Amino acid sequence: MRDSLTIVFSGEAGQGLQTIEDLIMKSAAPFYNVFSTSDVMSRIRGGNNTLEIRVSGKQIHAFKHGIDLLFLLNDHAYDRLHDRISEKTVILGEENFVDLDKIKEKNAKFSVLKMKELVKQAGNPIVANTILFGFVAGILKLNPEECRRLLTDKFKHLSEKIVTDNKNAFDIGFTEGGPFAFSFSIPKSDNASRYKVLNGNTAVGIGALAGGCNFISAYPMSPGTSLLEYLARMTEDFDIIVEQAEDEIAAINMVLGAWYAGGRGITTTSGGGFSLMIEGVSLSGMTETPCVIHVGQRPGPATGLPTRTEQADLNLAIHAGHGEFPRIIFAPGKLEDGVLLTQKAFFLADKYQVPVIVLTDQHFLESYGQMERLKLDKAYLTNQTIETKPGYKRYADDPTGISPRGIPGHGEGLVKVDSDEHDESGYITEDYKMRILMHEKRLRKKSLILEDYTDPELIGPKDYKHLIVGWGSTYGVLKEFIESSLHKDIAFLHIKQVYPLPEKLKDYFAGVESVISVENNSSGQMADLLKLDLDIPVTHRILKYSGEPFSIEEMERKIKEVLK
Amino acid sequence: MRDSLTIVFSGEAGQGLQTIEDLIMKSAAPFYNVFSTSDVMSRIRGGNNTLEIRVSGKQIHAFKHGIDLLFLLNDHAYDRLHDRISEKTVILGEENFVDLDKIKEKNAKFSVLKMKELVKQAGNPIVANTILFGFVAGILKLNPEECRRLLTDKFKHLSEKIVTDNKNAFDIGFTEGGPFAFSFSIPKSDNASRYKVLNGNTAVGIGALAGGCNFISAYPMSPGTSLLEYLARMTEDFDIIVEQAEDEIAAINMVLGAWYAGGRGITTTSGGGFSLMIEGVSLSGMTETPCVIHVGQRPGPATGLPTRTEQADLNLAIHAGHGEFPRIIFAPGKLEDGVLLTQKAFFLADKYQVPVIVLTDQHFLESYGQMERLKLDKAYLTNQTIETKPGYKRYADDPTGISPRGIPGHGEGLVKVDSDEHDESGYITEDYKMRILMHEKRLRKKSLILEDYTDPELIGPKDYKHLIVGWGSTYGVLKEFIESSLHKDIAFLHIKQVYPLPEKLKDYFAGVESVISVENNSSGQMADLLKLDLDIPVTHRILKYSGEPFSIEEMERKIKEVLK
Amino acid sequence: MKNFEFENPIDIAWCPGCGNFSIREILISALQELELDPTKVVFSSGIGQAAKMPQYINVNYFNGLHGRGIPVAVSIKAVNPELTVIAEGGDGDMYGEGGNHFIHNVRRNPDITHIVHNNMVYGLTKGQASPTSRKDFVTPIQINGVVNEPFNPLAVALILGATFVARSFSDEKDLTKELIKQAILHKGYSLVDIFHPCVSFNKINTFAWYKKNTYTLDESYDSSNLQNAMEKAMDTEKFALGILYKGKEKPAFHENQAAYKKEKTPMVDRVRALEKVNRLME
Amino acid sequence: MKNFEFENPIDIAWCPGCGNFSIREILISALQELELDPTKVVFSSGIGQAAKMPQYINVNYFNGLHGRGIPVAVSIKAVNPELTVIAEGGDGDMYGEGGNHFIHNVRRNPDITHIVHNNMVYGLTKGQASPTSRKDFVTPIQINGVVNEPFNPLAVALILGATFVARSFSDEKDLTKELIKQAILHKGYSLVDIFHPCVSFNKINTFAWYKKNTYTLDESYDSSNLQNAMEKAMDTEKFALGILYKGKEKPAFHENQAAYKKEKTPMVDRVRALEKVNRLME
Ligand SMILES: Cc1ncc(C[n+]2csc(CCOP(=O)(O)OP(=O)(O)O)c2C)c(N)n1
Ligand SMILES: Cc1ncc(C[n+]2csc(CCOP(=O)(O)OP(=O)(O)O)c2C)c(N)n1
Ligand code: SF4
Ligand code: SF4
Ligand SMILES: [Mg+2]
Ligand SMILES: [Mg+2]
Repeated sequence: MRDSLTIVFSGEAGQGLQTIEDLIMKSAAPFYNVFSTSDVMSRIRGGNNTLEIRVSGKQIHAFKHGIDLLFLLNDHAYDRLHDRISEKTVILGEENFVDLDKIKEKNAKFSVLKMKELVKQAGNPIVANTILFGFVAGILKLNPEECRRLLTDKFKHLSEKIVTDNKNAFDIGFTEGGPFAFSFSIPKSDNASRYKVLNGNTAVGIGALAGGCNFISAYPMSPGTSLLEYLARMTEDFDIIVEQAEDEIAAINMVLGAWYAGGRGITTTSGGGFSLMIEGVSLSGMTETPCVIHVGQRPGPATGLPTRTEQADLNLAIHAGHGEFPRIIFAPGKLEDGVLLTQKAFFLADKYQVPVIVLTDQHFLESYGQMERLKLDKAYLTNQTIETKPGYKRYADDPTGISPRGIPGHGEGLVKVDSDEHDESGYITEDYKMRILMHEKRLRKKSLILEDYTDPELIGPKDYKHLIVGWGSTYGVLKEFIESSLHKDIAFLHIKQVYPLPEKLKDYFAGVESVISVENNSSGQMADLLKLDLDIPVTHRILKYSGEPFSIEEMERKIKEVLK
Repeated sequence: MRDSLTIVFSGEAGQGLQTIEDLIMKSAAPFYNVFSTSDVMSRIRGGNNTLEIRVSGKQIHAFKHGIDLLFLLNDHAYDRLHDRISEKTVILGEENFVDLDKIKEKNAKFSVLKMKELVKQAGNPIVANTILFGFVAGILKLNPEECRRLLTDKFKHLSEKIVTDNKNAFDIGFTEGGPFAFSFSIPKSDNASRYKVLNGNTAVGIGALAGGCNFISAYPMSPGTSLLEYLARMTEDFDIIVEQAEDEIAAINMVLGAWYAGGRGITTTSGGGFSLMIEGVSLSGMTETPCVIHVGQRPGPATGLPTRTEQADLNLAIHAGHGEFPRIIFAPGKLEDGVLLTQKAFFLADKYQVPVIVLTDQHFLESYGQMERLKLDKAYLTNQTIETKPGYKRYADDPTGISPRGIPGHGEGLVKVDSDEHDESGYITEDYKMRILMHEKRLRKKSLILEDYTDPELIGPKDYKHLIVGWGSTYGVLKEFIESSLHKDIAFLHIKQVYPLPEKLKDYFAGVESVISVENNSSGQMADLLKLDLDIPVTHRILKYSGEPFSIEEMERKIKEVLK
Repeated sequence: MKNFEFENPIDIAWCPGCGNFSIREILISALQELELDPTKVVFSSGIGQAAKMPQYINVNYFNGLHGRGIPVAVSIKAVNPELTVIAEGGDGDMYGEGGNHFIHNVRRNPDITHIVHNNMVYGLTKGQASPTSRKDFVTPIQINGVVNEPFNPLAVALILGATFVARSFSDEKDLTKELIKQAILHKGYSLVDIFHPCVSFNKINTFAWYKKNTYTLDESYDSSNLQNAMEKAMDTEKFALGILYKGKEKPAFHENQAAYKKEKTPMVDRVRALEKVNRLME
Repeated sequence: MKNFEFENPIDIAWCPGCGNFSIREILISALQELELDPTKVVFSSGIGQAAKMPQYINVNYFNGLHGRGIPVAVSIKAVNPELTVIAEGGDGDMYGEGGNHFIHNVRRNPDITHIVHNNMVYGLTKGQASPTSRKDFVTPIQINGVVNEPFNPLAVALILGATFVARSFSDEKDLTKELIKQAILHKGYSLVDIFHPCVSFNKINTFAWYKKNTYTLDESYDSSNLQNAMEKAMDTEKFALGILYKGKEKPAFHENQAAYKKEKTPMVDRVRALEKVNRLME
């Protein structure tokens, strides 16, 4: 029996891979550990998109290169996948969807799946994906009753006929898939029902709600848009002001206005849009107006690969904005991080009056996985603003660097905020001494911020000789690597608050033989930061910048190479 | 006899300090070494502005804190200068312009200068500044005939009466100033006439012309605007397309369009405007379209101190743009650098097809000094573009990383440029292998660029024990410090190409006891870069971030502190 | 005077003789006469001479980035509709750098008053052309004079559906005060474009020039008629002063938000129930 | 066909049934019929489905950033006026993100043709509202429907002094071709706004909707009259197709530059005399 099954669907944009993903993930999750990730082109129809769903009896978190079961949805669906086929692969599709010679090359098996006929049998052309769902449900021996209920829930708002047709289609697929159950059987998980299935986007969205977010203004940009869509869907239930801005500059300035007036705002974008917000980030720094910015990274420069993944904007996030001022950057790795770090982002933005960037990437945002059902901390919802008194000074020179923040209309004071250098009251100043006072007041917050540092997560043996460092979405593949690794002397440190970094982080590296940084970029931006800020010598850099996430097999190979 | 004289004029915005500066600098330059620097408020009228002119028998380049001769132009002109007064200072002004007790505190001398009366005597209220010019000319024993000729040149386009009134005013001032000549006499320079007087702005402007610049598009922002004004004045003589853009985003995109079509464009701005250009910088990187960006730094964050100086945007310049791509950054220190580095910026942008940033600051741009009369290199004017052939591929995978660049309409090929990841022909691609090929092609240029590295300038003894590192406008004060220093074991290394840095730079630091970085920012951005990219341990950082340049006295004190 | 005026004299960075001084005086009287409470009034401004205005009024302000006064104003009003929100700046600030926010916020109809000091020049940066500079205006950049078609903010606002569009001249003190008061009282986006001489950098469009080239709309003018307004706005031979257009009030930006459809409490005063968020993870 | 068409079939990333296909066909014929040389034609585009157009034509292109097609086009034309320059993109690209360039370049009057594919939606990013989306259009962001006043690009262009303003619908092939040809021939800024259905994300403004809500201006329409044009542009009950306005040609942006006043040689072909620069240091 294998421990995990990798099922891939390959089709075109517009063939509804997302529906398949949704149905399988939801129905399999109560019994198995599941993880899914998509590879999607920047187009609405055509091209080639793939969906990978992994099912296992134990926790899984990563993209797997090798395919166990491949469903071809059209006659050009095979082309980009040849590398991922082995003698263990079973390929399913219409006869004319493959070149049998190519498959033979890999000693893979091909099994004809007459989808056209099955669809005809089902009597409705739009249920093709439900047949595939049934097929997989048959293989995984899912409870058909539960699956049919899921279909009812999903389609009942359309029409009764559609529900019936889908159930019917499911049954056809279930029957066809059944015979494959034996060869693909995997153990069920004993704790899967503890988890909720969601993707990174929803995790960040829940985190924003948990952080008290009541304002979002953003300009659409993949992969950042989904957070805007998520909060738009939540508008009615959670009282959020949602606005699509005319551009990213408007978006960040609106977020600053919202915080100034006492709201808790966020904007969401990707690298290109973030580049347009840089002046606004500097404004947040100077005026000490909090803000939260979600940046979903994708490969650059410029438009790059809009629907693929990369981690190359850490340096930009650290240095965004002219002039010098403190900031906080979080990079969630697992879904729990998505929720908790985003929640904390709002709290810390408010507490330290600085811009907080939540730095994710396409792979984190759009992969589905399982998350513990969290109970959130209420403390993070409390506003840090004060009721002002007459003569209130917005920039009072508090020794900590934090001047109590009032908001207009709440109290008897006036709240005067300036992007020029200003005095304690918020008036423009050109006095050099005042400049130094105010600049140092702002800069003092950099070390203060570390009091709330979010500790990294150490995975693996305590007495490690080699330490892998990662941040953001490489969490999944590195965790899976460590948990399945035979090297008992390797551990993995996942840094969640990537900036600023505290001295105490050095402890993890003391006496270590080698430090391996793993990053989805071409230079090793985290490795550079560790060197610069903490004098940690990174001995090896494993970098990938093709636009794909690391696969588990690649990670095993590369780490072996590096440590040999 | 002193070696140098520091004359300060203190008045309001609108009182015409620039005219005084222009007249004195031009008339004194043939006989003395001169340097002038202003401290100006961000307003058009009122407030307090000061102008410092230094005159010497040997080369001088820096702001001096201590004042020898102070002219007060109004009753609040003294307030900000109290710190700069000593027993050596002579203060001139109307009786009611000072509080004699304050002056006594410093044991300074006060000499009444009845400007109102002198102006009345001259018979024209607008000639006050010419009286002051005459006064200083008297002290410096300048040739009155030459001075009168200068006035004629300056005012003849207005009216004959104005010329006569000014000459008359000059004579009045000259007579009044004469008696002070003895106490302020300084040796004349024997080589001053070799030099041309200009400020950094003009130097960068001449460099742009020498680099073949034929296009500028910019949005006004201090201190970047003057370059736009300079090139606008040159439009007719040098055939330059000049356009004030609607915003900085338009400006940089217009510059990219100009280069794409075969022009040589530049834009000019300050930190805030540059922040808006970040996405465009990334576009330049991805499309490999050259561009030249002049960033005149001023204190940030945000609006900051619009008319003051800082060097805090080096990090932003290095990391500007989402995604990863090479770039070149120059930081002129002396006026010759302003010309030569800007010229080279155009050449290298063209040669390596990368964005080139010329990073200056307010102090460099607006201070006047003397520069060798250069003869420029013609090679830098030659376009690096090719005539295309049919089937031309804009991004041909040349092993060097440089794909020969064609321009539309020149040749039989088509020039296809894309901000998405593209193939060799410039078509959008989503192929991972092609992505890697193209990304690595671009990234390869980073090391190639170093073949044209502009060497730093080493000032001081060859067998130094301590090395000061500086970049940009600290050149002047550090050069003057070294040249006047008694410590014979200290040298100063001025880095002109601040990014990327070559390994060979390390040689300067080998075996050195201490490395002192001197920067006008709060963190030591160059020190960080030296550590990160070259493993050079900077032992001391001398930082200033008040908005003022370092003064020569301060530099002496701080270096003594650090080395004791 | 007190309230919106300071107790003690303040240092104002404008040039003596600048039209901005009149505007300041007028603005303060308008706010006083409306009996507004300074703690409930917020100015949002950009950067420029005009944009320094909030510094010189005893009021809340967010003096942000050049060109970005409007987006900040819009969100302030959205999270706390109980505040009176005024976005103020110069012609370069609001129509040049901020042009995209101008056009799209007219469409959005936020309940803010938009005051633009239109001196047809960039003052603070020393005399470059602004979008509203007239043709042939010579500057250090436009050395042969401006050639671009001048921007017509009033006509653009009208076309994009603004329901309150007015123009004034800083010297017309009573008129200007009245327009500002009405603009503040009007629900939704209201534009008050105020001509004023820049004595330092605009030697063409001087006090006398404005006197000569403007006239005040009289009683007979029907400002509820969009057609009339468009005609007046398009007439740049002689500039009409007054309310060019006051149309029917439409729902304001914040009123269109789902969050305000059910209840009126400002967002800042609402408390999020964390249990509801926890439930999302069940 | 050849010339602007490829020798071999190409992979086009648009959805089957999308109006963009017609526009492509039309555009290629227009360019062929004008007998232009592909090496002398440049497209500048932003990002979006519409903005992918240059990829599918055998021509020079600069496919830059979302919203920034116009500034790039303007400077290309300025440094080499011998090129025919077309800026092309979608409604979001050109009127949303690029709004500030749109308004200020109409004023600048560069000699470029501006083609906007107006599907009243953001296609590539999957169906959010665009500035031209009609009220009540429901999207994943505008969950209760669009509330902002739709942007009226034609009226705005007219007000800012455009001398060529036209609108078409992708299905009106002959008309569209004619408009594009005329726009290219017209000196100065010319706008061609082309309606087209987005079959994937706009289920309201469908092929049938455009059919029903548009009509073609007939011979009797006098397109030299600005007043007429404004009226047509403001009528959004039923959208007029055709040349709404063709006014007298004005000097184009590059013609106003000092560098082209003395001589016509493209900037790219002029050589700087370094001696002249050296003289500046004497
Ligand atoms: C991003 C950015 N670009 C440019 C500037 C420089 N700047 C400051 S004020 C100003 C123009 C001022 O003109 P206007 O808005 O008309 O105001 P005025 O001074 O005439 O009242 C400019 C360009 C800036 N502060 N920020
Ligand atoms: C700076 C920036 N912001 C956002 C995006 C994402 N983006 C790409 S296309 C697009 C909108 C496309 O709409 P439209 O211009 O109408 O073109 P269509 O796809 O409808 O033809 C957006 C928002 C981007 N590429 N760059
Ligand atoms: S520069 Fe012009 S607008 Fe600014 S304060 Fe002076 S006169 Fe007024
Ligand atoms: S998404 Fe819409 S506009 Fe884009 S190609 Fe598809 S149908 Fe056309
Ligand atoms: Mg102005
Ligand atoms: Mg569109």
